[in-house]
Amino acid sequence: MRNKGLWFVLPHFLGVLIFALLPFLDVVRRSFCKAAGGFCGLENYIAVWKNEAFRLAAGNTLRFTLVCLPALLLLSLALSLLLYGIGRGGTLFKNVFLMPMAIPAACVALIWRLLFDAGGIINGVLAAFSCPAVDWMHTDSAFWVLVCSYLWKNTGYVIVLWLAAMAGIPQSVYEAARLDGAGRAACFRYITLPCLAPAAYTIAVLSFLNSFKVFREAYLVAGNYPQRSIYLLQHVFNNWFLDLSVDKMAAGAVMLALFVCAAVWALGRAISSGPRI
Amino acid sequence: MRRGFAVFGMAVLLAFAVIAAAPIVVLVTGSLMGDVEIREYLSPVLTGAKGYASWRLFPEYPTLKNAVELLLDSPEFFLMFWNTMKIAAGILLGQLVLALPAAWGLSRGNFPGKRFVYGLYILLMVMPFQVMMLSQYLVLKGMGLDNTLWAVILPGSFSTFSVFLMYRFFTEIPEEVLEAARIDGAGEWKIFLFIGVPLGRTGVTAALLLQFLEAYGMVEQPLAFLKEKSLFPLSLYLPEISLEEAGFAFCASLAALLPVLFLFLAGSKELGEGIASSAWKE
Amino acid sequence: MNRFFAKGFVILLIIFAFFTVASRAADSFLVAQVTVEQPSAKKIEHIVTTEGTVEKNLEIPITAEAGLLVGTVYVKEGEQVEEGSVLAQLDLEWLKEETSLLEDEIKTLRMQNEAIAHNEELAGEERQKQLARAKEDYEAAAAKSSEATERAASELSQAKEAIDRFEAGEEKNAMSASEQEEKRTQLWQDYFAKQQAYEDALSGGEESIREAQRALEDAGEEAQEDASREINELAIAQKEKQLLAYEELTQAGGMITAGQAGTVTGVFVETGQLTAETAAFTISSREGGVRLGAVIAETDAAYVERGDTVSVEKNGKTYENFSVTGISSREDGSLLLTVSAGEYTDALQIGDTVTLRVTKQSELYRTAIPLGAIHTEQNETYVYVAEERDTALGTQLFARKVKVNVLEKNDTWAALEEGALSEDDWVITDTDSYVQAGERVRLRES
Amino acid sequence: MSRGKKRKRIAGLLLAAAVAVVSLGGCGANGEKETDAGSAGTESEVSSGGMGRYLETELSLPEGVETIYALAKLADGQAAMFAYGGGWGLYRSEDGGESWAKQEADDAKLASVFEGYMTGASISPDGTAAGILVDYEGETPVAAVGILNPDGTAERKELILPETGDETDAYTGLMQKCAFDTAGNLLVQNLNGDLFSVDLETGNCTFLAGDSSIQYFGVAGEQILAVTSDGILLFDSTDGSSLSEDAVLSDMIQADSSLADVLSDFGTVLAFARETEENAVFYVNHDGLFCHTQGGSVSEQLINGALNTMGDSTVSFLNLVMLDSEHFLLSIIDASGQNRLLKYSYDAQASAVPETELRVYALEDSSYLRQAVSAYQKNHQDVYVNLEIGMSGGDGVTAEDAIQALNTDILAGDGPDVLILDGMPADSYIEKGVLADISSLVQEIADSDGVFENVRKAYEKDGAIYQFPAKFYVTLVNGTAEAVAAGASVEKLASYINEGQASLTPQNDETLLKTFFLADSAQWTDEEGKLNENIIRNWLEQLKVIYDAGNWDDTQQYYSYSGGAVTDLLGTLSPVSVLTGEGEVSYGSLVDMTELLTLAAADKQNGMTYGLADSDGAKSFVPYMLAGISSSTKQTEAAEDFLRTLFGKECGSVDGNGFPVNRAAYDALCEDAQSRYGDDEGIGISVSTDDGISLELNLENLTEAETAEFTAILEQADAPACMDRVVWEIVLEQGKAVLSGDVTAEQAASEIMQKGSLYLAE
Repeated sequence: MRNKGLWFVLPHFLGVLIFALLPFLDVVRRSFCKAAGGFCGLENYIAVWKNEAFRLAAGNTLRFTLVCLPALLLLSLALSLLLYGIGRGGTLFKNVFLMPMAIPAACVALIWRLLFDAGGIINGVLAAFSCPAVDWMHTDSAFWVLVCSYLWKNTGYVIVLWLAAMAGIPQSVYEAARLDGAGRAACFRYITLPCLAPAAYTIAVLSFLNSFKVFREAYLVAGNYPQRSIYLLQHVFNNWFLDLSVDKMAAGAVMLALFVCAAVWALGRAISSGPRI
Repeated sequence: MRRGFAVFGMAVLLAFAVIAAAPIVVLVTGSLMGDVEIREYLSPVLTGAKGYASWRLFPEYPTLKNAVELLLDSPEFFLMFWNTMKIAAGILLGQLVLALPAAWGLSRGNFPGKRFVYGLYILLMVMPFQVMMLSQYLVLKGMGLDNTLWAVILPGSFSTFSVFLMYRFFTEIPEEVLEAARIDGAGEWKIFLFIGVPLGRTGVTAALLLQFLEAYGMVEQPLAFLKEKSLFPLSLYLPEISLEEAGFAFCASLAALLPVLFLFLAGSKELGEGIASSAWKE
Repeated sequence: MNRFFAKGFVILLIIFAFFTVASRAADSFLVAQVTVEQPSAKKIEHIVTTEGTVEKNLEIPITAEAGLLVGTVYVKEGEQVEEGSVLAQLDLEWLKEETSLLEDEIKTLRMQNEAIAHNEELAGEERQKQLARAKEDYEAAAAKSSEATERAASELSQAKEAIDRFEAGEEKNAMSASEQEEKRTQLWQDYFAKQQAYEDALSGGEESIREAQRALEDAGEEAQEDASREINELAIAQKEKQLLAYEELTQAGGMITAGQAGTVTGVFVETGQLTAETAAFTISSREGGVRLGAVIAETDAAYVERGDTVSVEKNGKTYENFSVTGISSREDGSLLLTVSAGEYTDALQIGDTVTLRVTKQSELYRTAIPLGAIHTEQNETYVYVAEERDTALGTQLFARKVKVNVLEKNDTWAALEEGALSEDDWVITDTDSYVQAGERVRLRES
Repeated sequence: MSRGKKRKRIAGLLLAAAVAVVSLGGCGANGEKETDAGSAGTESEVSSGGMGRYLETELSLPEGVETIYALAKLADGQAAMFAYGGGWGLYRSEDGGESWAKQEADDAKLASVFEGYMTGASISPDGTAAGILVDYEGETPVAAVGILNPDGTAERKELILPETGDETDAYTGLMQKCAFDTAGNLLVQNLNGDLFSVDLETGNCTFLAGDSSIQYFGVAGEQILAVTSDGILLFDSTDGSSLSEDAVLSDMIQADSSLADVLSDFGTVLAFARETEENAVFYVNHDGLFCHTQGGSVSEQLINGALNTMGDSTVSFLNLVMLDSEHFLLSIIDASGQNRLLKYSYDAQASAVPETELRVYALEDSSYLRQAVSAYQKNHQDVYVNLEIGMSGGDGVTAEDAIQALNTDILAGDGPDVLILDGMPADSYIEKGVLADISSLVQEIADSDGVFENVRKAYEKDGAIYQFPAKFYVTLVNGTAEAVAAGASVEKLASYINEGQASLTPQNDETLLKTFFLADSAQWTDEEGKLNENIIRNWLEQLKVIYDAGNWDDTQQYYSYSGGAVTDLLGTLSPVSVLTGEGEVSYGSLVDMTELLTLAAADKQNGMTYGLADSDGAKSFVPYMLAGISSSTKQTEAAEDFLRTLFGKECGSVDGNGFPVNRAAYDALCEDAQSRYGDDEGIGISVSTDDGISLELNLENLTEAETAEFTAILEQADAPACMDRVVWEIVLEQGKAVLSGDVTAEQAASEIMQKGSLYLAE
């Protein structure tokens, strides 16, 4: 077949070339030379790899992703299954679940401080039940605060995507399965799950990207130097930029990019072992 | 037992619905409260006084002061709102005109290097903004676009994220439908416009809504590329309102929230329908 | 598209558009409108205006020789006199005695002077002689000392030659070693002796010259100036003047006459009293120009000094070059200003009320601003400066508070100390509503 | 599809299209509106059209010349100057003033001819120079004219004034100004405003015209322009007949009466050029140089005074000479009384607005910075200073955002020229080579004005200086002798306060933390920059002890800064509270002479003393207004000039915000403090504390000894306090928690260690 579809992609590709690829190549170039200019090979990479702050941040980010992604997928799947069952009333619930996504970051930060501050509302409730107040933001519990805010913001949206995927499964398949005497669980395991697999990949990648967005709220509330457990990669990049150490930042970014691509590629292969990646 | 299961399901849903809606409720009630009342509830957080913050669902002395102050006394809010709308509309248009066909081209067409381009898009999609900021700024400055709204709109409209999303939904469309149209002699563009887009409506809407949301809440890009305050979008105005004027902050957040919410809810119906079902109806 | 929310979205956009315009209008309504001005280099003018009355014409004092007995006084206060009319008459005999007394005094003083002059001359000759003698001694000493040194010098050189000759000559090898040795020591001893003599002569000579010089200086000094001669001469001159006045009076028959026409405003002598240095009579005459009295508040005192120029204004017409002649303080703390004019103006009659204006200029100040711009708050003075700042709505004007301290001010201008403001700051001089630091302001639609 | 649906879709599309158009149009317009990064031009937009401007250059005076008595253009086009410098001399220049040749003359003869006080001089077109000499000894002043002919011969003629009939108001011989007109007649004006023309052979003067309100006069062509306080009177210079008044010139005087002033040593605010083209009068004042054709309704501005020394209001003008329509010579007297010669030549290419722009960036606004900018701008009219304030307050931009934007500019290559580094990551800037070495500049200032060597050494890193403060201050301990001794370290102070039941003067927790942080932070990090945990823990514990001993109520804000964007520093040392007994010891910073006077007065009254808080060995000072030059600047010369002004004596000697590092400025401040209350024995101010005790504090001039003692303390401080904003914020957060008892010192210290080392590790 002649190269069908090239004309569709070309204009967009040109734009991407200028505004995304060029900067990325510039970042790669910077990662190989010293801040004050001059080529220095892998020196930056070694420096970044040995940098204690970077290792801590990478660890935190990895831990955050491994905790949040599965939690988000499972929670939203469960809720979407419940919603699927209800049918008519579901749209109201769906709309309510979508609301968090619409709230701008600044308001989220505002509310976050009201809830989780040392003298915040949650501690007030805890005190009412006479359990010890937790200094949320200054202890390791800050990590869970971060996870909760991530789940709160993204669950609604992911539920909608799950519903969209489920709606894609024709009813006839279910009737056939019930005829053969499959129970609810069997239906779910053998029909719903496999059909949802491709959608799962999309949602996983989507949610992974949104996990970067949560940095914005963390920055607004806890500033440049938050508690150790929520010290993410973006904090490191930000602080390096403030210190003009652009070379280390570039090197760190390139390493992050390679790692994430590998992960996405692996995820793609694992979930949809079919031709489509 | 089945009844029990349904009731339990409903309870869980309700709980999560409450959690999801709670912040908006706080915003609404907060914007109706006077500063004195708010300070009374939130003083532990605002000024680090002793005791714990508390909240009331129905304000004791509801006043419209904040609303008036927002609507009449702060012209910069609206100026910034229109800036945000310009940015968001510009990016949406860019996406519609450029990203949509690109996604279709990537998912349906087959030309050499297609997989390479797709992999590249994923790579670029992943990079956090802080890293790319400096290099993008240099490119924009080279083109003389810095300190204009274009500096935020153009990179936004070429974001590879929405292409990836739409690509995923376009791959769902069964090949047979396309073959049938080709046999009827439809040209590539016609197929794309009258079959591809309608069938992938869910993916397109999802992508555009997410993109709108991203553009609406953008913070780093304007901060880096826009120097002049008269170009600043709303997202830079909100954090600026300190907690002292908490009431005003709630009201402003609510006002910033409503347009996005309406658009979201308007689009959510499309999201709900599955692709297959819409295919049968046609 | 869910129609309900789509419509909602559009409505929202319209509402926002409406409020964009409404809030812009509302905002511009609230903002204070100000007028601004740049600081300029100016001299602070202090103008003190006050009401004054033309009290009386200029009084001229008539003085008579002091210490004379008054015979009869012809005039009383308020009487109109012509030029030359008699005011009082002195007791002639008393006058004669006084004059003769005066003459004797002058004579004695003169004699004293002559005596002093005489013995001064003697002293002068005496001194001349000593001077001449000292000079001679000096020359003699100098000559003598130079001879002695020359002689010593020649002997010294001879001794030197003798040694040289001895060394070079054959005489030496004729003698035995010991004789040579002895001869040589003898010659050297002689040489040293001569050298010693030469030095003595030199210093001796200097010694004598120095003594002679000192003697010369002593002689040369002037005799101690005794000032008594000058004092006497002064006294003589002064007495002669007094004598002249006495003679004039006696020729005029001891009459004290009025220097010019006018009304007698003061009589300070009585019959049988001695006249004093101060004025015997004061006559206010029209030609003498005008005297005004005016009261000014204590605060203005700082700006009025003796000799300032004053402009006097009476129903529209102004008269220049009046000047302040006296300032005296009064019980209630205010000050009485006496102003008098050089040339005569008939327009100003006694008793008219006029306005006086004293203008005084300070030195040139580099930054001066209108007084309205200064604000004070518990001993801290500051001004507001309108400053352009880049905000969301484009560049707008904001009020910035700048601390200043005022060096000098009058009722319209204030001069500031250097450094706080520069020439191109826009100082807010007045506003239609309350201005606060950091608040937005707008230029008044003039 | 049903019609309903179609209509709905079209509506949707229309909507989308409408929104798009609005936005595109909107931002399209935005795209074109090119708003360059620099802010809009300053208010005084130069009106003199697009291109072409008169450039000002300062000419060097002939060797030895101090005072320019007369400047003129000769008939043969040469410029001539009659000046005094060790001896009188007439100098000629062919090249429009660049180089001067002295006409030889018998100096001794000249000295005798021009003996006496010269009140004015002028040079006639044919080259004869005439000077008016007045001797005041006798009761009636007698004037004479000294004449130096072109051939070098010179003679002196008594001025014979015409008889006026009556003896009383004869013309006064007090001659004030003289000038030759283009026809070569010498005109003279006396103090009463009478104008005479002088016959050079005989010296007798014929009366031309006179008006008592004439202050001084200029000559244009054959016209006398007599300046009075409310206008200009015109007379013909040959016969003195009065000509019709020129409204434009008179209005100018009425608009600004100071133009009529004769300033010190006879410079004037207004000067006329003798040369005229088609009866046009050229004159110069502080607004610039104007050409006014008589009978015309307006004066055309040739040179805009705001852009060069003409605009400087402290300058007064002597002579204006028009060499040709494109070159002017102007002799002036500047504020310090020095005679200078300026040349203005027209350059068609030079752009109307000053083209060199100097960008100065500072995080926060400050009155000191604004003063320095206006002082610099005044002396460098051709450079436009663009002051960029990072956090311009009010709109909540945080320091990080400002620094991020600045870093982007720097990395993109168009960073500012001068950086005020207070609150900025100066060390990383130095590490990355962003700052240029200014040690030569500092050395230059050290040679001219002298510099505090201890401060200089503190900022010298292997021979180079990258950042340097304009002002600095130290932390002092005020109290009894043992208290001062105890001030040596936090432990000693704490134990002193604890046993002696003494307490610190009242202050809130933040001020206490800040003061001790500035004093002690210099020695928290060891060589490789690692934070030392137990030093910090100990520090926190001692502070807790001190804070509890004081038990002041926290809510009261002791040191609130005054409103307005610009906040000046306030010393936290409060000797007055020690005087009134609110606290036995006071520990804090002292930032200006007024506070030193108060301290000296209080100590004298209550017998206390003060010393440097040297926190066991590390005597630290706090820099203010740290500045550096960007290494990538293209305006190195203008930037260095700006730093010279910033560190200079003029700015430094304004009291406040710390003590000037510039030694000359510091000495000037000391003198002022020693003579502030004039000769009387000082002023008494009544001081009352909040619980009503009112005391009389007698402020007196500082004595020599007191100043020397304080200077010695200033010289002891040898290390700058840690000015790192991030470390301070972490310490402040944890410190407050410790002081309020929520957290123990160990927890706080470990928290500080965690975050601090994270920050330092990056």
